Amino acid sequence: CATIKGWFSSDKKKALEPAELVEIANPIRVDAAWSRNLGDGRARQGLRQRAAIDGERVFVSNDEGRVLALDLATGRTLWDSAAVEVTRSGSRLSFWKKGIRDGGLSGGPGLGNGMVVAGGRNGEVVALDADTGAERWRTRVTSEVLASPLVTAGGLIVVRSGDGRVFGLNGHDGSRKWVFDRGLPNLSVRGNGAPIEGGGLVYLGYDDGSIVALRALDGALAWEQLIAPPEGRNDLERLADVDGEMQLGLNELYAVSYHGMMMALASDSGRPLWNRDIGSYGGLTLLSDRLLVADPDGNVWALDRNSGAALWKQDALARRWLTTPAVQGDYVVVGDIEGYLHWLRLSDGTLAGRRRIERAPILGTPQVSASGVLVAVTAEGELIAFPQPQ
Amino acid sequence: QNFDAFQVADIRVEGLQRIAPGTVFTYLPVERGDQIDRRKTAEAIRALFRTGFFSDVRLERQGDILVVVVTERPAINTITLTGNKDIQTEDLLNGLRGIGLSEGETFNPLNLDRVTQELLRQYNNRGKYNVSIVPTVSNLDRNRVDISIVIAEGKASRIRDINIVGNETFGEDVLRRNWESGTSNWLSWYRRDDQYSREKLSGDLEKLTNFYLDRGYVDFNVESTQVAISPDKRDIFVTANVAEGPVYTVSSVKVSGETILPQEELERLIILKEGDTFSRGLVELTSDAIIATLGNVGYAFAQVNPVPEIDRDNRTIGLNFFVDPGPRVQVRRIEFSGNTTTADEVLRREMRQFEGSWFSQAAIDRSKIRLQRLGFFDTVDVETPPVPGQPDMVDVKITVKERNSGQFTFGLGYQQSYGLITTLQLVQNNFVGTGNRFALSLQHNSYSEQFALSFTDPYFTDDGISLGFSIAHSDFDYSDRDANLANFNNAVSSAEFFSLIPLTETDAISVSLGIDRNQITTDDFNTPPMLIDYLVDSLGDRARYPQYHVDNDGNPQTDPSNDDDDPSTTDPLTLGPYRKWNINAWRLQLGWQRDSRNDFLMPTRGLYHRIGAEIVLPGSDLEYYRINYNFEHYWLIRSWLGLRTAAEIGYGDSYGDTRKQQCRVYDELGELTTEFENCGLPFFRNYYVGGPNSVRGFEANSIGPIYTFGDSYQQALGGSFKTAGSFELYFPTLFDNRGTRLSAFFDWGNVYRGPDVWEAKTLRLSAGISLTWQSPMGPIAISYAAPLQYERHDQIERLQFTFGGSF
Amino acid sequence: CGIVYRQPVFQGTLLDKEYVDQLKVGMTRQQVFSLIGSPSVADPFHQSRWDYVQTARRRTGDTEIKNLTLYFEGDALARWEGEYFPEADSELAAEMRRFGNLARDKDKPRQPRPAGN
Amino acid sequence: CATIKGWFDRQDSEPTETLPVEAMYSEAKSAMNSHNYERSGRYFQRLVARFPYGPYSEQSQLELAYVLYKQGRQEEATSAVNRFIRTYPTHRHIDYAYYLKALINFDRNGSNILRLLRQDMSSRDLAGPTQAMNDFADVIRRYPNSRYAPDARQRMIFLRNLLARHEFNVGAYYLRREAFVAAANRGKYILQAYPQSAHEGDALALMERAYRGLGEEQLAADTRRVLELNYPEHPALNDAGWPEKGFFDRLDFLNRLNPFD
Repeated sequence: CATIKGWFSSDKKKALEPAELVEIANPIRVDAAWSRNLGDGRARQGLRQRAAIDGERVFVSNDEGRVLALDLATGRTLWDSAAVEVTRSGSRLSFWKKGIRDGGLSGGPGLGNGMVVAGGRNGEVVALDADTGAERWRTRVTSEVLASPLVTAGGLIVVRSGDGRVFGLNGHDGSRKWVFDRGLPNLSVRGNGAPIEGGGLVYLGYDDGSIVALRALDGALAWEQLIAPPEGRNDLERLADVDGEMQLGLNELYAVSYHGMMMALASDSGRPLWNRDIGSYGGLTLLSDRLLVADPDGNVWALDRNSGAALWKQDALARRWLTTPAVQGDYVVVGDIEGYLHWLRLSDGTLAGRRRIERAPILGTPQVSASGVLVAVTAEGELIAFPQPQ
Repeated sequence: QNFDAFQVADIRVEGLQRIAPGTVFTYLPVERGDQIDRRKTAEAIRALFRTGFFSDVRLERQGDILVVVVTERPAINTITLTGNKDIQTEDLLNGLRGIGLSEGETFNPLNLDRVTQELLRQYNNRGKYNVSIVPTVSNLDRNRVDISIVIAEGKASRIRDINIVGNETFGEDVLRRNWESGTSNWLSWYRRDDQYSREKLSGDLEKLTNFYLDRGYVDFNVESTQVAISPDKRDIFVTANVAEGPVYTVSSVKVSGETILPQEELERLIILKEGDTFSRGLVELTSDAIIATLGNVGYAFAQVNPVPEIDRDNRTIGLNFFVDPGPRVQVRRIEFSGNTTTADEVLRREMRQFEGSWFSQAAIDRSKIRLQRLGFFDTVDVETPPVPGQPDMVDVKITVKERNSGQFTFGLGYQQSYGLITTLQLVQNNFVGTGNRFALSLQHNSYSEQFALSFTDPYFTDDGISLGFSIAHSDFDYSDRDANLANFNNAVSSAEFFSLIPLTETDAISVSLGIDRNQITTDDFNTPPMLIDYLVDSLGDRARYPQYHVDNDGNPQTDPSNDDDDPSTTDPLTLGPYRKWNINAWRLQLGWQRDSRNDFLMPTRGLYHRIGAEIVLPGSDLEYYRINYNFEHYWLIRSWLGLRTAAEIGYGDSYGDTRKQQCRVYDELGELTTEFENCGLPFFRNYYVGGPNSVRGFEANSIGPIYTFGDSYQQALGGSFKTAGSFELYFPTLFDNRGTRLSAFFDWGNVYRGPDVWEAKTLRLSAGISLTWQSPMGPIAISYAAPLQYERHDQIERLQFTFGGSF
Repeated sequence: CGIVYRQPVFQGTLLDKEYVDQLKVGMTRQQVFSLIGSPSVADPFHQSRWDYVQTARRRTGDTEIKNLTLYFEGDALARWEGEYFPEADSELAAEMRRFGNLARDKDKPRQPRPAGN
Repeated sequence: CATIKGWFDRQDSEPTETLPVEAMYSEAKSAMNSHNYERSGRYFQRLVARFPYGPYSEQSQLELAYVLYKQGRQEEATSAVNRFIRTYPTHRHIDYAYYLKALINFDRNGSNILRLLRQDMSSRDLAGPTQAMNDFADVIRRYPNSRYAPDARQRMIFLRNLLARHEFNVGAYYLRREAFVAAANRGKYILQAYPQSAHEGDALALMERAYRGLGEEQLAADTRRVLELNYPEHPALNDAGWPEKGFFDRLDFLNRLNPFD
């Protein structure tokens, strides 16, 4: 009689539903300062859209291929300039096919040296002046740019393209300085890790579960370390992407792979320091004494930075597909698949407050400005800012 | 196990349950009296394992007796599959049987692992990536096992986004127009195009490469593709990075190698000229054309290799078609298979290629079309394998899949206009496999009884002259309201010989000679006066028939006024309203037709013209003629969209004495005008239009001049000039079986008293959709049409269907 | 009468003058085969004789027959006699084109050429 | 909810699941003898599955193949008999198994209406007869003195004649169409592929007519001499019209239609 029970969502189905939200004792008051709409967002392309904050300015991209600079306090548009064009076409005859959109901007823009660098879905890389939005230069790489480009202190622009290549571009005119190429498995998790920089090296997480360190000067391979060896019988079981944000400490590098392995490595040689069997499709957040991560089952972990030992674990948000945690004041903030933002106390991980932005998933990591204002973007393109809760 | 060599005196087998000792001995490579050593024992063990019956085999020595100790593998009692929704249980069981796992077979645990891989592969092909398959084996007594496989199919991962990077000149929608993989849309539940499969994607990328190569991008290359899946394994994202490269134009074109035919004859076949943009599709078409031309004169293995000379600087490409004809080949034998009902000669007489003759690709292609046009087969496949040991000989092997090429409908049919039809109908185009057409039909409906018997031998002579005869009798009582026809009764009996004489492969002339006898009964009160006047004018008057029924004094009923209740007196009879005319006619039909349609039931390409004259010979009671012209043209606009245009024009008039006769003239609305005119086409041979097989959306035969009697009851008179036709868009590939066809149509047509009164605005127009299905019981057609241009008094009938075929 | 369609009937192979002229006495059967192909009629009761028979029946008129007979002693060609239809590939190609060719079925691979020629 | 499941398939209460092996076998056997092949097939099938070894199961697998053959289910019958041969190669009735395998192919498309109307089966699909020919040859080769060998030889003779008649019919057709090379080669094929068949005379006559048609008087004369030597009374020798059939003979398929004469 499995059939009859099957009609009313058998328990097997309930196992996949996000956990119900439980009442919070005395929730902290959290209300939004302002919110903006950025077009119909990136849900269809499965991209983790997020804002970039520099001081009192927030830089975002909308679905028309334009980059906008907004004032952090009020959300007013400082400037708005076109980066890439988007062709929306669907032949009239084949009415049953939705219009096909070609082009447009992908992940969040990269900031640095007074420049805003945006990556496009047709491989475009566009540099705009951070103050005026005027275009400085534009170039093209061999495949779509999913992760936000890195603007290094030395003026180098590092762009990770979708076909596994990494381009080192000259900051002034976008000319190509070096290219690093590496193979990809034939099935990987959507999205690429954004490159980060430290001590003359550029670190990148790859889809086959390894970390690559390149010399910023000439793109030569400094070292390479496998975090989680992909094993399993078919492509699905062998997914081991390192797609989330990596964090750089004094001379250690922290990274996490989808395949259930988190590792701290020596940033100069890649020698593994410690590892934990916690995986994540998102990334890590580093604080002075702890690391924060959200695993695919929806548990939020706080781990001791030096040993990886678990300080606390919050599992009330199980199966809600959480974003990478962000830190606002002494709270940890995560977004989930039903459009809720959750505030947890940094000290013990207990639920402090929650607000729902809209009925659309939050994929991109919420960004927190120096002044403590948190900016989050939903997959349907709703941008919202929350000042520091008291 | 490890003993040194010894002479085997006897062999004993231990541990057998199901398997007989004899079986072990047949497979055991050791006999009594053999010398056995280490190598032989290993070989023996391997041999016994290969049988698949045993899970363990050991050889031991007792004195000089070789003891074979085996443990049998259990037999499978039942296999149960649960949780499979997407793939039917039978298909899964067939798959398992394919790898040696079915009830009654011996169970080998190794197979179990192969089973999970096999099922996983089947599900991955359908895009179901996160399926879980758990086989469990439970042991039973008597060394048997039950296998139950629990499947949790999970949700199929759908393609959410496809991104082509690097396409500067063409938009993504143009590039992805006829891809098989697509992003989910409202039709995906049916077309499953959003289900990811690696084969489909590689096929689509090949289409992309062909698209660019056909437009001159010689250097086009798909550099890399990435497939990514969302963390919850539900959505798939595909990215293809391409480099278009420059457009190349053709710099020079020539043919070289052993061309057999004169050089310029082959060069005329080259489609690309200097200066054109390069197109691989056209190069391939040119190669095919040259190969076909050589293949038509014996070179079955001709090969054409287009050697490109690429000049990258000024982006031009020279094409040199190198011809290598191979040997001149002759056909040794032609063999048919699959014809379980159809006789060999019925297939062989359609062949244009003969045994013992030089090979001709055109003759074989023509034969394939002719076999398809018989209408006896669903598919006709032609193979020309080389004869082993004879490099210059091939056989022609033709495999056909027969379809029931006739109808045997017994019982009830229903045609809207004819009401309930009780029918005994046996139509066999391939009667008992002899290729002859035999048709017998007894039909009764609300206003007609019909009997018809016809027999045709399409190959009365070897060259294809067909001969046939038909006899028929039908009795139409048009007084019935449904028929919408003028109210009179017509009993027709006819006999006819007909023949079709081919002039070329597609043209033929048809000749037929027959006699028919019409017996028309009119009712003075109901039959439209113009019909009665016509008969009277052209054939002379007829007396009215006495009416017989008994009155109260036992005598035949007299006029109530003079019925005197006295049985001894005979009272004068009253005359009923009915009068009867007999018309005999010798009918000669001559026709010319050209038919190049490529299929009998569902043509997709080809032309059909037929012009025919039907002349009633002088000396018959009424002398008249009718000339008809039918036209049909099929062509494929797209692989999935076909167009059929058809038209029919008919005109008839009388001649000789009948024409000299003067008949009264009535106007459109049936009012008598005073003048006289020659009597045109007899009304019972008038053309009618309207109904399911003519202009859809109108009741049968209801279009054209009418005669309204009293308040509402109107009768269609038909006309002597008919113009009708239709434009039909159909979708050949929408249904996978060939017998079903959905089409959107636009019908037009009307009948007139003569060509002089023809006007476009009085043509009836209608548009709608129709579904035809070749059921085993005969063709079924359902159509829904909305009339666009019609008169107020027209009888509209939007939904129409025919069942059991019209006879 | 002439107008009724009579299907063209051809028999035998088509011989090229260029190769037939290269026949030399003493050639082995294999050499003759590689020059002008296999004979259309090899009578089982006359092992020593190969007949390259050719017939052609067009729409009108009766069947034209031509026969080139080769005689062998053992395996060596002794003599040959008879005539054969002169080369008429262009006319034949034109005639055959009237039958019309079907487009090549895309997914059926083209005919592999057997070994040996 | 066990009851609901029970409604759909009365699997457990069915006798085939509970009877002992002897009762199952006798039930199946009696059903077979009373020509209720469907029921006996079901019993044999369950017997083989429930009691996979022992004397009954061997015999049942063979009977199952026979019952399936009688039901006209050719593929299943062939796979059942093949499984029997593979599992019990030394069974004492193994010769019957090979014989049954040949019988199945012999009647492959025999049971339809054509047989009733006595149409010439030699001009229909010959895949069944060709395969049956090889299977019967197998029976004779493996078990020359088996009980079934004589019948196998008879059927092979019938099949050889059937295949030869097919060749002859095609040859006669090509003769009528004046495709003389085709007719001659079909005749030669009969002599080479089906020696001593009933149509050897016809083959020679066919070749003689074909050579005459080709104007090869010498070949025609030699072939005629061979025909006279071997088949002096062959109709072709004196009837010039052979093998042509008169006008009314061409309609003979009509009189062959009435199955009663």
